[in-house]
Amino acid sequence: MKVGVFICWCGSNIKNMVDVEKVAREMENMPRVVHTQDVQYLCSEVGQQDIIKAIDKHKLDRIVIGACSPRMHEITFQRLLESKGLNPYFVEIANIREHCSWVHTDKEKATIKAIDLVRKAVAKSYHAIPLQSDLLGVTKRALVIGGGIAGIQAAIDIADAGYPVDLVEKESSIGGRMAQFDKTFPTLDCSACILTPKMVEAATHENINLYTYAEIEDVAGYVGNFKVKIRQKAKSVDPEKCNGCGDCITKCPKKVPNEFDEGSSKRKAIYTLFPQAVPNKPVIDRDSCIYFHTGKCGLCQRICKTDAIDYKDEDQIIENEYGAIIAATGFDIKNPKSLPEYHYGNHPDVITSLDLERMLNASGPTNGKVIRPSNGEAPKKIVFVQCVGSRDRNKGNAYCSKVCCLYTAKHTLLLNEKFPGTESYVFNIDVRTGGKGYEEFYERARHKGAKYLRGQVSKIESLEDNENRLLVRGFDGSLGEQVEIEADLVVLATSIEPKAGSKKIANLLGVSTDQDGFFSESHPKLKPVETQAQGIYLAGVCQGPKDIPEAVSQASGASCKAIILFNKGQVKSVPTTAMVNKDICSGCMQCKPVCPYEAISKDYVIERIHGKEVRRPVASINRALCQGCGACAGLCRSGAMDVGGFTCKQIMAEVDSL
Amino acid sequence: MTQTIKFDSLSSLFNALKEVEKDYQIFCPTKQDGTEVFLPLVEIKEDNLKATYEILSKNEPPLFSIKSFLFPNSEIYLKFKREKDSYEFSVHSQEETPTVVLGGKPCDVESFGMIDMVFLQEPVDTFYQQKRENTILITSVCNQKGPNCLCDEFGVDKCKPKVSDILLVLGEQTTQKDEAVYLEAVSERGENFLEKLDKSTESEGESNTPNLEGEIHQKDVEKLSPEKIKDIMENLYDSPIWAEFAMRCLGCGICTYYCPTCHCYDINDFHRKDKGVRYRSWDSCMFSNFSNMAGGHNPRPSKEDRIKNRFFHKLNYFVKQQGPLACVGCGRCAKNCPAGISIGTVLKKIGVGKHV
Amino acid sequence: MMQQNFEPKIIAFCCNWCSYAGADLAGTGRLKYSENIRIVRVPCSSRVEVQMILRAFQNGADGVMVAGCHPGDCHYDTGNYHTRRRMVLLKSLVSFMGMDPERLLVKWISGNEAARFQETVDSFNDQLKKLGPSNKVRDQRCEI
Amino acid sequence: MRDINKEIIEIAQELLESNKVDMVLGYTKGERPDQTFPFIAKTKEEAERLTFDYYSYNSLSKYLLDDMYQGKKIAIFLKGCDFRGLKLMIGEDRVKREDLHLIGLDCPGVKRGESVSPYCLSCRLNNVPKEEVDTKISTSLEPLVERKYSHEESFSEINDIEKMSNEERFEYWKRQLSRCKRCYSCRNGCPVCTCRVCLFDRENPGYIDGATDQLAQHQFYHVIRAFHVADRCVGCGECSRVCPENIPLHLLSQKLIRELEKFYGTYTTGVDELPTPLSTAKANDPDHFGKEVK
Repeated sequence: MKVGVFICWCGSNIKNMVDVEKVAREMENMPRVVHTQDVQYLCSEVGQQDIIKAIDKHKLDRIVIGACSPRMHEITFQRLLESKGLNPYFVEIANIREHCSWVHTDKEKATIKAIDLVRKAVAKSYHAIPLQSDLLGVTKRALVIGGGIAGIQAAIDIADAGYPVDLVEKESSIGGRMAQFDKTFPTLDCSACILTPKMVEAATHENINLYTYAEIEDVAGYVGNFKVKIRQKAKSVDPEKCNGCGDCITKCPKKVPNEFDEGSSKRKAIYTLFPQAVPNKPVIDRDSCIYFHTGKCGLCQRICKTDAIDYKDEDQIIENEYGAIIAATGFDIKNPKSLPEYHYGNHPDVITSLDLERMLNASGPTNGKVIRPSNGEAPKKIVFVQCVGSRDRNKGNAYCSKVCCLYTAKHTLLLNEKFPGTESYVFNIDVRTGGKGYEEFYERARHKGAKYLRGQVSKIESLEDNENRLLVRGFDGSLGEQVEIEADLVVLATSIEPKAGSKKIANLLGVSTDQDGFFSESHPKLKPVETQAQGIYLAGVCQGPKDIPEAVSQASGASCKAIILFNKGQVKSVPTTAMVNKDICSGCMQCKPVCPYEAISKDYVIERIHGKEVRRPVASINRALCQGCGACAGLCRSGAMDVGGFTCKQIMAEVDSL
Repeated sequence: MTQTIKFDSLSSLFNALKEVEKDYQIFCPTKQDGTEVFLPLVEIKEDNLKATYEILSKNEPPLFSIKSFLFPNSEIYLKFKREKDSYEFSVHSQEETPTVVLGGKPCDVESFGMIDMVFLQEPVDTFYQQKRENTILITSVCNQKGPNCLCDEFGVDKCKPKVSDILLVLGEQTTQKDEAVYLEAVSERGENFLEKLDKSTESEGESNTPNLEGEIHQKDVEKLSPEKIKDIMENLYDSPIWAEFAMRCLGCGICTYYCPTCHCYDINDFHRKDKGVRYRSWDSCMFSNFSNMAGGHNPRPSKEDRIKNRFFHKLNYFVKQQGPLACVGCGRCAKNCPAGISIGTVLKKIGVGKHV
Repeated sequence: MMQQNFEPKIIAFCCNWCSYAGADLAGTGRLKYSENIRIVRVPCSSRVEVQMILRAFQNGADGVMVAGCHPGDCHYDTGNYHTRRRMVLLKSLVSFMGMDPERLLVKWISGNEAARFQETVDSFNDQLKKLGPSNKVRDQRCEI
Repeated sequence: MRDINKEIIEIAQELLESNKVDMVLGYTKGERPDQTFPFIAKTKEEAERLTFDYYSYNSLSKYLLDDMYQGKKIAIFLKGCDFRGLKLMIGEDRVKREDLHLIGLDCPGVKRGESVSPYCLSCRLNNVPKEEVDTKISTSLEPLVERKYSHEESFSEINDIEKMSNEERFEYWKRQLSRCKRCYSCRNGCPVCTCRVCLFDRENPGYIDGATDQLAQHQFYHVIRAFHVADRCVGCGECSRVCPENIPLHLLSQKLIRELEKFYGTYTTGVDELPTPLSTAKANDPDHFGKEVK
């Protein structure tokens, strides 16, 4: 065995904090190390050439690299070894950048640590074993979770590429948040006008299969071969028979708050989410329906001409196999009740931006009229409060919700347009207008008379005057003094938060979530749509606050990843799988229940012991299923179970070398 | 010149020993957590003495043989360091101060006679040799046999063992029936030590050891003849009895580790980074990996092979090589084997010996 | 009392998907922490065998850290649940035998929690400085 | 009064004569009255020597794993704890139930020297369930311990050690372990240490070496040994019983059993279904490591 050690400067990134020459020199003392070298940029063409030269010159068969995290460049170097006819798992990487030079300040100590880390890697490399991956087939069918604009876009893209897609939506109609909006910034074109065509396209696309009023029940399997259980909630209306006439809805006696209008209006117990709903067939909300509570009523069934109402309808579990999954679970908005200073809930005229959005919407609760909920009159003076629950850990979320600045500008413009003379005051920390045409849009809003006050609102309270108006106390940074504004209406730009229940989805998918509950992408810069779980991709706000164009482009990106997977038609199995030493294994099968992938099964070996043939049980691994977590190896008492790339010998050698 | 000195009690003996402690490491038997152990004199407190006296007075060897003082369970041979490709070795320095082991029984000390035959013949085991020459054995004699004892059968004189430096006789074992403790030098090393002790105030000075009283020579015991047993064993190589024993055997190392005559060891290197040590530690022929070879072949794969090998070594091979049977009849195997396999049960099985 | 001159040796078994990534992120964010930690990369915290932990102590580690994903976030769904059971047991056994259980730290650190990783390392480091060198479980031959 | 030994012999002889079994695995008297040892009877005559008394502490089931017993029809006498151990082996497919004729005894408890052995105080199954065995014998021997099994009492032994300070505990075990000669009788005697090849017999990677002068090596061995039987222990106490140095090894197992119960509920190995607690882990297990570092 001949080991070559290469220490990367990473320009100054490592060199400034670690004495790379010293590290390289030290490694000469390690057994079997025949070549050491420090290189300016090991990942560069030049650096790679150095390695290749050394391999040829010294006939190296183990390569140890001191550089950045293996999570960064392991693939690069594995490919290099492959190109030289060496097994890719004969390269061992010591992480002396992220884990050393970048996090330490004392060059001497950092160098000692770097030496330890590289020595550790060399010690591990002695025990490296060759590993291969198998090729696995891919089910060329995608699942998209969430029927908002992101989900719709992703589904359409994959479908257009010619692959079947199942689109699962929790509500009774696709459309999501965008369907609630009136206009979109910065173009101010009608949200519905651009969304509905896409909704219809999704519904009618030959490759897209809609599951509305349905939820994800269980996800099993792995990239290319996911097995998913979908719960189709009972609609109580047979979509085949229903012609969507809507008589049942008009006749239904039971009224409940309409979530689509953020509760500012009422809907029936049998309902469609909104007029342009897709599919435009009603469902019965069994929690509010009289029949399901008392067994009486049954009006809808009686008047339905097509006899589509089916009270006996039951939840169904649909099982499907998919090659890729796209999560587009969207967002909720923070309920400002938790921030008493804003008086929300105590005074009807303190509303959220989404409430206003609905009011402005021609098909909304007020048919497009903006009113003071308290008395139905048109407001003259409106105060907008930005960053309600955003950009302040103590008030909710540390992050910026990103879209509020622009939609508030939009609101002031729309008000100014529809109801000339309304005064808009906007309290803001600062205005963020990153994005094409956004700054101009904001300028336009100000030009049209919106008054921006740089400062935060400290308190909102009711003015006990006859019109029951509101007093907004705040700070105006530009004047540098407290200001008080008497307002008819206060609009809170409340923070965007991950959709309720998205955590459950994340767990089902095996995707991790960040500290705010948004799904974690694989790499913040270079893998924004992938997740740590292969074959599962992200689209839209479930990954973090975005505006519509961003969500749409991410959706297309995610769908593209799925399409790539389908085009390849096969995936490489994980090479670092568990391995059984059948000579040692007792076949007790205690490891079986530990395996999350059901990759361990019982097998039998036949042996001759003192001339007698003995048939004894042993564990055996299905390499296609095994993902190499090593839970079995951690459990196995006799150490018969091991994990490629992380064998007991390798880890022990690492530990001993420290 | 001192032959025998008398102490009026065990504690006065210990006080005397304490005075010479600075020149010697002295070990005595006592009880710890209800278990018999040998401790350095310093660690033996007044309230241990009762236990110590019990152990000395009972006609049965202490739990663990004193073999480990001359042949430690594990001891370091040498240390090594690596610089680049050059290695630096240094022999591990041995303990210089002479050791005194008090409380071995005749069977135990006689066992050294056998280990000598192996370790002191060429090539000499210098580690053993050095300890052997540097250790003074104070043997507590017996005046009768314990439940498991086979000393008479194996020709060990429980009153006057051949291998010993000093004999320790308790008054209660003698015609005197008193609390006194007699130390009788039987070797030059012993005499020199006694002289040192004599200078100490505690001793009652010169005296003669009174005669032992008790079942000193068992009449009905026939002394086992090594030759005879060796020959009997010759025909038993393919006998089914070994399988019978093996079926009961747990395959643990108790018999070998507690046997005063077993002397197999294993040599290992322990190293971390660039330095390490080479050391030897006891090994047991009853372990499956004892005879495991690098290639994975094991010439004694089954318990049957191993148990057969052990008793053939004791009752046949050793006789051929050295003369005597490799057993002193201490009875520790009979006492400690969880499955009741002992030299006694084996002898019985092969039809030798009345008592057993 | 804090032994200032004493620098503890920490060996950390880090799950490749969370705590190892968290450590990487700490690097990317240039968060500073003690140099005393040496990270051993494992595919999942459940891969860590009890033997490895004890071996680390034998070899003179003053502290051993096992870091995995937060329960529910395991990249392999259930790995860290097993880690949890094993480590609970190991810790209790170790303390039952009087071998400083606080020298074995088990922590859930996700791939985004760079700050948490940094804080964990530093506080563990301080704690070990207070405890002083570990000599209860160390194989003395390592010093020879 | 019925003579249990007579009964035992008759049963054994019947089984052997009718060729239902090749051998009977039982007990016979040793040299001394306080010695009873494992005994294998292959013939009617040998069966005469079978017996059962307070000193029949050996767990016989472990023998079945040895190649010598492979493929033979064997009748085996079982106390409660032996039965639990055997059940685990059968569950893990190490021995074939159909090859065995189980003879269940309801155990009166066993003695260590003159006193009743401490492990019997924590016995959870002295009476082998009739339906599980092929032959059932109710002993005529007076029970040594009050059979009302009190869960808390069964752990009384470890409470004393838990009361100690950390340092005291360390010193206690240091004293105990430093006596260990690494004879492996605790492992070999244990009815649930059933690995074909034991971790400690592995040369590569070598987990442990014979350096008995190193406390660390003793700790390593005994921690791992206890850990590996943590969720498998049947409380027979063989580990402590066979130890010539009287190291109270069963305390380690008891401690672990109690910890397991405290967090994951009671599990009685050999009675409850497999898998054992360490092969099962649940999302809703109590989490001890979520708290922030101080």
